[in-house]
Amino acid sequence: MSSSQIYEQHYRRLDASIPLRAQRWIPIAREGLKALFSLRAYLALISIAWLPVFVRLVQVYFTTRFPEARRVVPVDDKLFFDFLAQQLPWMLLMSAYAGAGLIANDMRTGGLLLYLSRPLTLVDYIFGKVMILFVSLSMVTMVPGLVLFFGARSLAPDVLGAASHLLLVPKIVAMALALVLPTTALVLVMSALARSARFAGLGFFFVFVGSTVAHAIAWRATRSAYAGLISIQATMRRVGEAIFGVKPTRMTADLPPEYAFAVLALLFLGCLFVLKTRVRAVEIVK
Amino acid sequence: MTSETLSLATRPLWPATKDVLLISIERMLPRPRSFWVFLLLSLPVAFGALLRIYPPPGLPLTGFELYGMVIALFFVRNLLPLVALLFGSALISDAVDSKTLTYFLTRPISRLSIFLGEFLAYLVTVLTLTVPCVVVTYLVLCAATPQGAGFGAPDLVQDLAACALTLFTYGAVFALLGVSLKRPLIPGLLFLFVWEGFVANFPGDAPNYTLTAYARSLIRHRPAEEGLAELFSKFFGVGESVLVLGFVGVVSLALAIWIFSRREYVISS
Amino acid sequence: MTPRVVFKKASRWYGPVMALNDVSFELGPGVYGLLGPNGAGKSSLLKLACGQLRPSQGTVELLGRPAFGSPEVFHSVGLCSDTDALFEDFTGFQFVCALLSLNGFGSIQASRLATEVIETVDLKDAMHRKVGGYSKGMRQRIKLAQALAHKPEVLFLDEPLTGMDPQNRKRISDLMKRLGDEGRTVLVSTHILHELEQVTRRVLLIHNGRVLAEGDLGEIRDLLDRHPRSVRLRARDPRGLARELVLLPDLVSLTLEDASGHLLAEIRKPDAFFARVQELSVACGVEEMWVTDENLESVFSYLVSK
Amino acid sequence: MNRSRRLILTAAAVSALGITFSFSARVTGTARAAVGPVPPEALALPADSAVVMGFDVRALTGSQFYAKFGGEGEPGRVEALAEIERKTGLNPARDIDSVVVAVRPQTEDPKSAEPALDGVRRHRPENALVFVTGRFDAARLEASIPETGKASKERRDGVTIYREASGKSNGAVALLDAGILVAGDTASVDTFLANRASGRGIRDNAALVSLLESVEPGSTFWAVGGPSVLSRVTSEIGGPAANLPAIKQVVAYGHLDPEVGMTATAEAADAKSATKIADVLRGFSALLSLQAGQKAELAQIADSISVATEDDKVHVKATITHELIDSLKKSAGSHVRTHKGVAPDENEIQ
Repeated sequence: MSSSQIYEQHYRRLDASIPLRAQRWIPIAREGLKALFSLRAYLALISIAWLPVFVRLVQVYFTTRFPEARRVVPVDDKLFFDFLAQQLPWMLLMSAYAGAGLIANDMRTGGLLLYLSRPLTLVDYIFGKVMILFVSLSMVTMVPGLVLFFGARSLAPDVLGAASHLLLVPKIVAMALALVLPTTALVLVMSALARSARFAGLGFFFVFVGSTVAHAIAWRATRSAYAGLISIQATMRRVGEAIFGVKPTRMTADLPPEYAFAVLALLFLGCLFVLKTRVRAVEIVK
Repeated sequence: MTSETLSLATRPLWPATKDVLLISIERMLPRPRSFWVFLLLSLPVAFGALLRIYPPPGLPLTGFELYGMVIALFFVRNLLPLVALLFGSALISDAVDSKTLTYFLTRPISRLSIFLGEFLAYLVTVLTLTVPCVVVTYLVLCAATPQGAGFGAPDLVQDLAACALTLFTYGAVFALLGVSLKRPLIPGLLFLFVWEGFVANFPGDAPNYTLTAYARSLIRHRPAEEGLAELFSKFFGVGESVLVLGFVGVVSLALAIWIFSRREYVISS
Repeated sequence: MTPRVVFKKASRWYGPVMALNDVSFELGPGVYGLLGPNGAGKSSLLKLACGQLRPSQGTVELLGRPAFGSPEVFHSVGLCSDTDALFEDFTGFQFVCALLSLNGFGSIQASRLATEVIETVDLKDAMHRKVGGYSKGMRQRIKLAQALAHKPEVLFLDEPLTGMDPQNRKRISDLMKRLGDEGRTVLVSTHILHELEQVTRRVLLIHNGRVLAEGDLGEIRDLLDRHPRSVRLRARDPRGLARELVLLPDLVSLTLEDASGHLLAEIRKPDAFFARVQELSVACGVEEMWVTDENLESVFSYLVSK
Repeated sequence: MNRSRRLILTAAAVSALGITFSFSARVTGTARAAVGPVPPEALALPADSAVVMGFDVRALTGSQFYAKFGGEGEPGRVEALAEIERKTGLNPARDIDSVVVAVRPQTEDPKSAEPALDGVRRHRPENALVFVTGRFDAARLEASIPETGKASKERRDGVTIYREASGKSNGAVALLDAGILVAGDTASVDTFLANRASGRGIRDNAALVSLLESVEPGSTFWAVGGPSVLSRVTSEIGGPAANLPAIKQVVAYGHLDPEVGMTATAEAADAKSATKIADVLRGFSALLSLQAGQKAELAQIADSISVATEDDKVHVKATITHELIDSLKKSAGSHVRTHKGVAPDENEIQ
């Protein structure tokens, strides 16, 4: 019996000699944001979302002229908490507008393959996309929140001028992060799961609104504060309430903020994990 | 090849509509998006089952009251308008996006047939997804309770009609958005959450100009309002609500058909 | 016989962009080629012809009726568009049957016609597979099948051979020829000249939205051959290569670019030139070759400038 | 098209099965379905109700009868309704669908039964519970309550309860949901709410249920009464009725279109008593006929009333056409005009 050489056939790792650049996600984020900022509708959405800042600033100015008005509309931590909480609908709309197509479009058109045929890793790609949405959502939450703070501080130095009030800056940033990070991750997961941007955007709304309504029903049925854990909105609000130290709403009054924070953190990490496993350049057709 | 072509006349409306309907249902219903929507719509079933298996101590509501909350808050007020936005706004624009509209436009059928067929397919699809979820939710929450499953049977049928009307009206409105705008999602969401969400709970006559105020009036056994809605929400008679929703739906459909019939769709590679 | 497709001074613009400018022609039975470079206005012309667009000016008639807003003509018209769009979740058979049902055929008749046309385009083995899983060539063929299935009198085929292998190209080209011979009107758009040569000699030349010429393909071929084409070459031994190429009879000029080491040749008979380069490739170390103007664009520029 | 067809058929089958199951549960009585004209939601009315009556306001306002006669009204009444609407946002004709009233016998409460200042011990009116379905503007209703007395608001298990706390009376109003309102004395309202939570109620009173089930479906107005209250009614009315034999139970119902029709069946103690009651009624009818000379319409009314006995039961049927009511109204109007400033004739039927 004669024997012949059998070659083991397998894929071999390519040892690229040129090291990868350090901040490889930057071009993805930069180009994505550039494309968004060139859209009039995007700018319009941001502009509308900034209107409440001016309304609040007028409110603060009013209280400096008529200090007795502060009894009705006090300039305190709650002002900034309420402001951020009220920015939520704009953040959701921005998520659907700017985030729904971020991955879905790439996966539908094969654009992902183009990205990954460059010296980029999947993590770079995802991080770049996360940054696009993070910046967009911060533009309607954190940035206006900080502008409101510094604007209010300069308008009412007697109320917000003390150095201790500078603590509001990390508070605003922390609550904005609690709003923006889980939302960013969730929108990107929906975008990765759906092939159409429209479906991704609506899917995100389905999950967000669905969890809020489910909470409303569960709360009415059980009157248990822990029902709040099923609502993304309620957990965000509870975390915000804890950060700013404001009185919680009756639906979540007894919900420990640590639990709410844990839910948001789990949501964020879970979404990142799904993103990592789901985003593939090549779809296996069975 | 012998010519088997038919005489040169546009096909009659209903047979053509039926053929479009059959194709469109097949393209709408057995799709992953329908599956996900069905999963979301059947959440109350899981919720109800959980409550029945592990009833929380001192549950203050009867099964029928819980069902009332689910149908009013979950279905009619929130999820069904979203379902209508998802499927309704996609009616023609999905075919434009997927570039398959040309297949319909190059057949001997009127554009009215195409639109009606697609809209009927939408209705069949969303009702196929919604109706079993509502019925099963009702059974899970009400069967074998002191009141029994028969207690609210007429309400169940009335609620199904309310769901159908809600889906019809919102679907028509979003179909109108879909044929008029390139990106109907954000305007649709603005309509649902800014207009419908806030204005329905404004004082005075403001709720008269929202659809949700009429849709929620259709649920006779709705739960008591809470929060802002408790102060301001307005309810209308069933007849008035049906009339208004029907009227808005029909007018939106007519407008959508008019726009679709006149519009050119430039579909290119 | 009355012409089936009639363009009378038809123009079409999208906003400020003119896609088609004052086009007039008539098509009777037979196969016609619509030839033009990318962006010439071929697709717009086809869309106007099959009623997907309204002419901004002038008229377009299909089977004696205005093409836009006359859905009844589609009993006798088929379109294979250039978009790669199908009902992805349908099988090939279901896809063709569904569209036949829209033409008013009952299910039995639709099944028969669908099977027949699927055999014609050689997709019988894959007819019960989802079109979402079809290869590019198969997708193209099923698109063609739906356009042919109801046996239309007028067929508009937009780039019908894209993505097909040579065997199927031949099969479909033969089919188009046969349809023309049967007395149907077939308008085939393409930017690849030799694809047309296999099917028809009657062509409409379109460029920048204007019909430049309407006539026999042979004349256009001649025009092309009279128009010298430029070829750029890079070789290890450019001087040696130049020495050999100068001997070719149809060479118009040969330039050696010292700075880059490239050779620039202007030729009249490209086939002979390419064969010779092939022979010399090893000896002279030909590394790269670009045909700098072998696209229709340059031919048309040439025609326009004439 | 097989996949979608399968899905549609499955959905249809599940839905049809579910609906059929619900309705069969209703029919076979395993469920708390409506009892006669009493809607399921009102079944929590106290089991000890002696008289239950109801009015289908929707049917009334939609009737030709209402179209003919309902629009007219004394200016004072219209103003009063407008005032109610202004305060509560409630327009009864528009917002109320149906009303069910349950009258309970007075509970023996020593405090409430104390003699009045004049030392005479009087019968207090029966406890009554009014169950209303319709559309209520909760916010305006609430706003209107403090104007009429001191009221406390309480929310319990999704139900808003307003209790009058003035001390003069002990009324309560409960807004069960946006479509159901229950009002009455505090004890009855509490009983209703407790029944609602426990699933008890009017079904526990088998006698009343059988009476309710004999009401003709679709009646615009109806009333049933059991012995506990009725036995006292005749004696308390006084006058000629005091001599009537006691009525054990009564079922009455009627409609308004195309003519006003009413059917009442009273059950007396025995056949003899029944005949006596019938005779009194026939006498009343004869009295009307006698006055036909003065008013022709009275004869028509007398003709429209038929009285029959069947063992211990008395059946009374009356049918009055809209035209007859119209002419009665007209003649009454002219009569009042003729005798301006003079008290109406004692024979006049208002």
